[in-house]
Amino acid sequence: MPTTRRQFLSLAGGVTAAGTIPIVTLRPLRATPAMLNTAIRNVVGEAPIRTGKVKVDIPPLVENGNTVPMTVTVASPMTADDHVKSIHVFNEKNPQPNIANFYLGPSSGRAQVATRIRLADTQKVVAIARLSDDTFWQVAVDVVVTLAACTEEMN
Amino acid sequence: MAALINVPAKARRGDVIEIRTLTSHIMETGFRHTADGKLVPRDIITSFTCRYNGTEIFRADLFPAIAANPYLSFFAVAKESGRFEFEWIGDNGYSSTASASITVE
Amino acid sequence: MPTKADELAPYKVVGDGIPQSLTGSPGDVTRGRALVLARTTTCILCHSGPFPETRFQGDLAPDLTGAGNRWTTSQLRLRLVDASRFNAETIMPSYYRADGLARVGRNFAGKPILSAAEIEDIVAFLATLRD
Amino acid sequence: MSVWRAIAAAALVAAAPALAGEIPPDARRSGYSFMGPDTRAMQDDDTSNPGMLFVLDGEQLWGKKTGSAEKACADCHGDARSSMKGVAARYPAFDKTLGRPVTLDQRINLCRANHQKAAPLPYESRDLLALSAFVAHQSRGAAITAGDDPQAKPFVEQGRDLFMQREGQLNLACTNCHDDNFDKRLAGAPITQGQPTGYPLYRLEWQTLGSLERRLRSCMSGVRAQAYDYGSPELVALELYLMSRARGLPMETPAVRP
Repeated sequence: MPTTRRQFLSLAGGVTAAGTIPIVTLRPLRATPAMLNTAIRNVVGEAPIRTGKVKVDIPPLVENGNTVPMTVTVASPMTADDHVKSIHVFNEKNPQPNIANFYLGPSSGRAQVATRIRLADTQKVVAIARLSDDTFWQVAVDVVVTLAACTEEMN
Repeated sequence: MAALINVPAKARRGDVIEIRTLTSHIMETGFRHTADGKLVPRDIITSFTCRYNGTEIFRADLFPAIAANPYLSFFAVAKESGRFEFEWIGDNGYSSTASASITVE
Repeated sequence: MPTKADELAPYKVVGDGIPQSLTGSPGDVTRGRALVLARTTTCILCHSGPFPETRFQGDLAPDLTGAGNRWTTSQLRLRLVDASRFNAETIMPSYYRADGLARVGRNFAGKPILSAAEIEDIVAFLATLRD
Repeated sequence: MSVWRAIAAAALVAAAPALAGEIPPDARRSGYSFMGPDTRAMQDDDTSNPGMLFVLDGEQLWGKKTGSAEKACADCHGDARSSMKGVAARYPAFDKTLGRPVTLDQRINLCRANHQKAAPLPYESRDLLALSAFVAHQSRGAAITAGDDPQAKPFVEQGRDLFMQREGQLNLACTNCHDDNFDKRLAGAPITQGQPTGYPLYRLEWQTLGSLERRLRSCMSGVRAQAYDYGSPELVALELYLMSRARGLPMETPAVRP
């Protein structure tokens, strides 16, 4: 075996079966630039936000906005004296401006997190890192989302 | 309901290792409506925590913009042999846990 | 499902076109452009054209650039109404037809894909597309 | 010429020329080849492939006693890793008792009815998808051979006719896109050949696992046609034709698709 192994674990949990809700519609409800700004200020407060240090990797052309791979990396030595405390990710046009907050520290070793997100349309994604000296650094990326040509509808 | 956990079985002291988790959850946004106009209530995982031998080393707040069956990848410094414990908490009292052990040489 | 084909406005094919407006009046160019770009109208799924703001355009069918040079208004109208008259194998749907179709979905049965007014708006817009 | 050689030669002749408009065997491509690198990566790694969550659930169900017979799948079939290897690559398969082909989902429910004395699992339910994903996963890498059974031939033909049949308000047949226009783009989305190599599969659009029948039904909605019911003879015939059309391609269950 290589150093990586797979652990297949079963979890107990009261989860309803997925896929049983009839097809539904998303009403045109969107975060506004003001809501995005408020969401960011809720995290950052009045502190200045500098551009740099943060990188967001999203495929150049997203094949489906319902599941978009995203990796956020911050340039940091991740030492006790100089590390990333948190990473906050926001979007411009989903119904709600927040995507996720990640809390890490020197025991992370590397300031990089990856997840899969939903993006309702082509839009801007903003990632902000809070460093151990309480400075904030950000990057904004434009993401192009392919819309499905045929959607599943009831007819 | 299942979860997929990927933690190296072995590492050298000081190695930075990648941890990946994938868990079953519909992540219903709370913004969708049924054909007859009813709002489908929100049902998401709101929080994920990873502890390494009891100490929290990574935590995430999740919002409806996280895709169904949440996937998370993050890193940790292999300090000592022991256990990683994972916990997902969500709406409607949702809670689940998993763990994985590591040998550090 | 009863056919409601008789609800369609009558039209007269002359040569390779329909010279008379389906509604009796000319279409609206601005509305026509919006319809061509709307995914639900389906034009843009297969065609591309001089639409710099629209990122995703199809490539199954000819570019619409210069359509107004290539076809007269009368020809454009018949191509939209029933393209299968020119080529039985075409993948272009007949946008103003409600009969001779199989297993049409409940919500669409007995209706043409586009209304007479929508056809006229699109014809009016396509006629403006000149090289 | 020996009898065997004559049969082999006849088989070659029968297999070689594709029908007009059909994709020749060496040009057949899985939907995988139409995807971007990130979606491929998601499928390739079992610990990042969300379809594997369903395979895990299916593995549990395989060993769970159910129905009034108090039997688990494993009680008859043993270790699925050997007993189910290659099985899904032959489905839908002709059932002699019923005199018609049955899908893997229908086979699972026939087993439940006949041997486990259990109620059928609804189409697209998590348990049915999980079980069929677990069974089909045992065929990952196996070449598709569905439709080879001579008794299945009339049903393959029926499926082929349906594939060629124009329908819906948009008056389009499956073949118009998936034989004649693959590699082109419908708006921004590439049109594939429609080779069903990875079902049940995880569609990013659905954010869950789904069956080939669900996919066929959504294509039918796309051309604004009345979709056939789950388990209908038409959908089974279409599924059988599509699998025979994908002959030789390896199974990928659980695949990931946009």
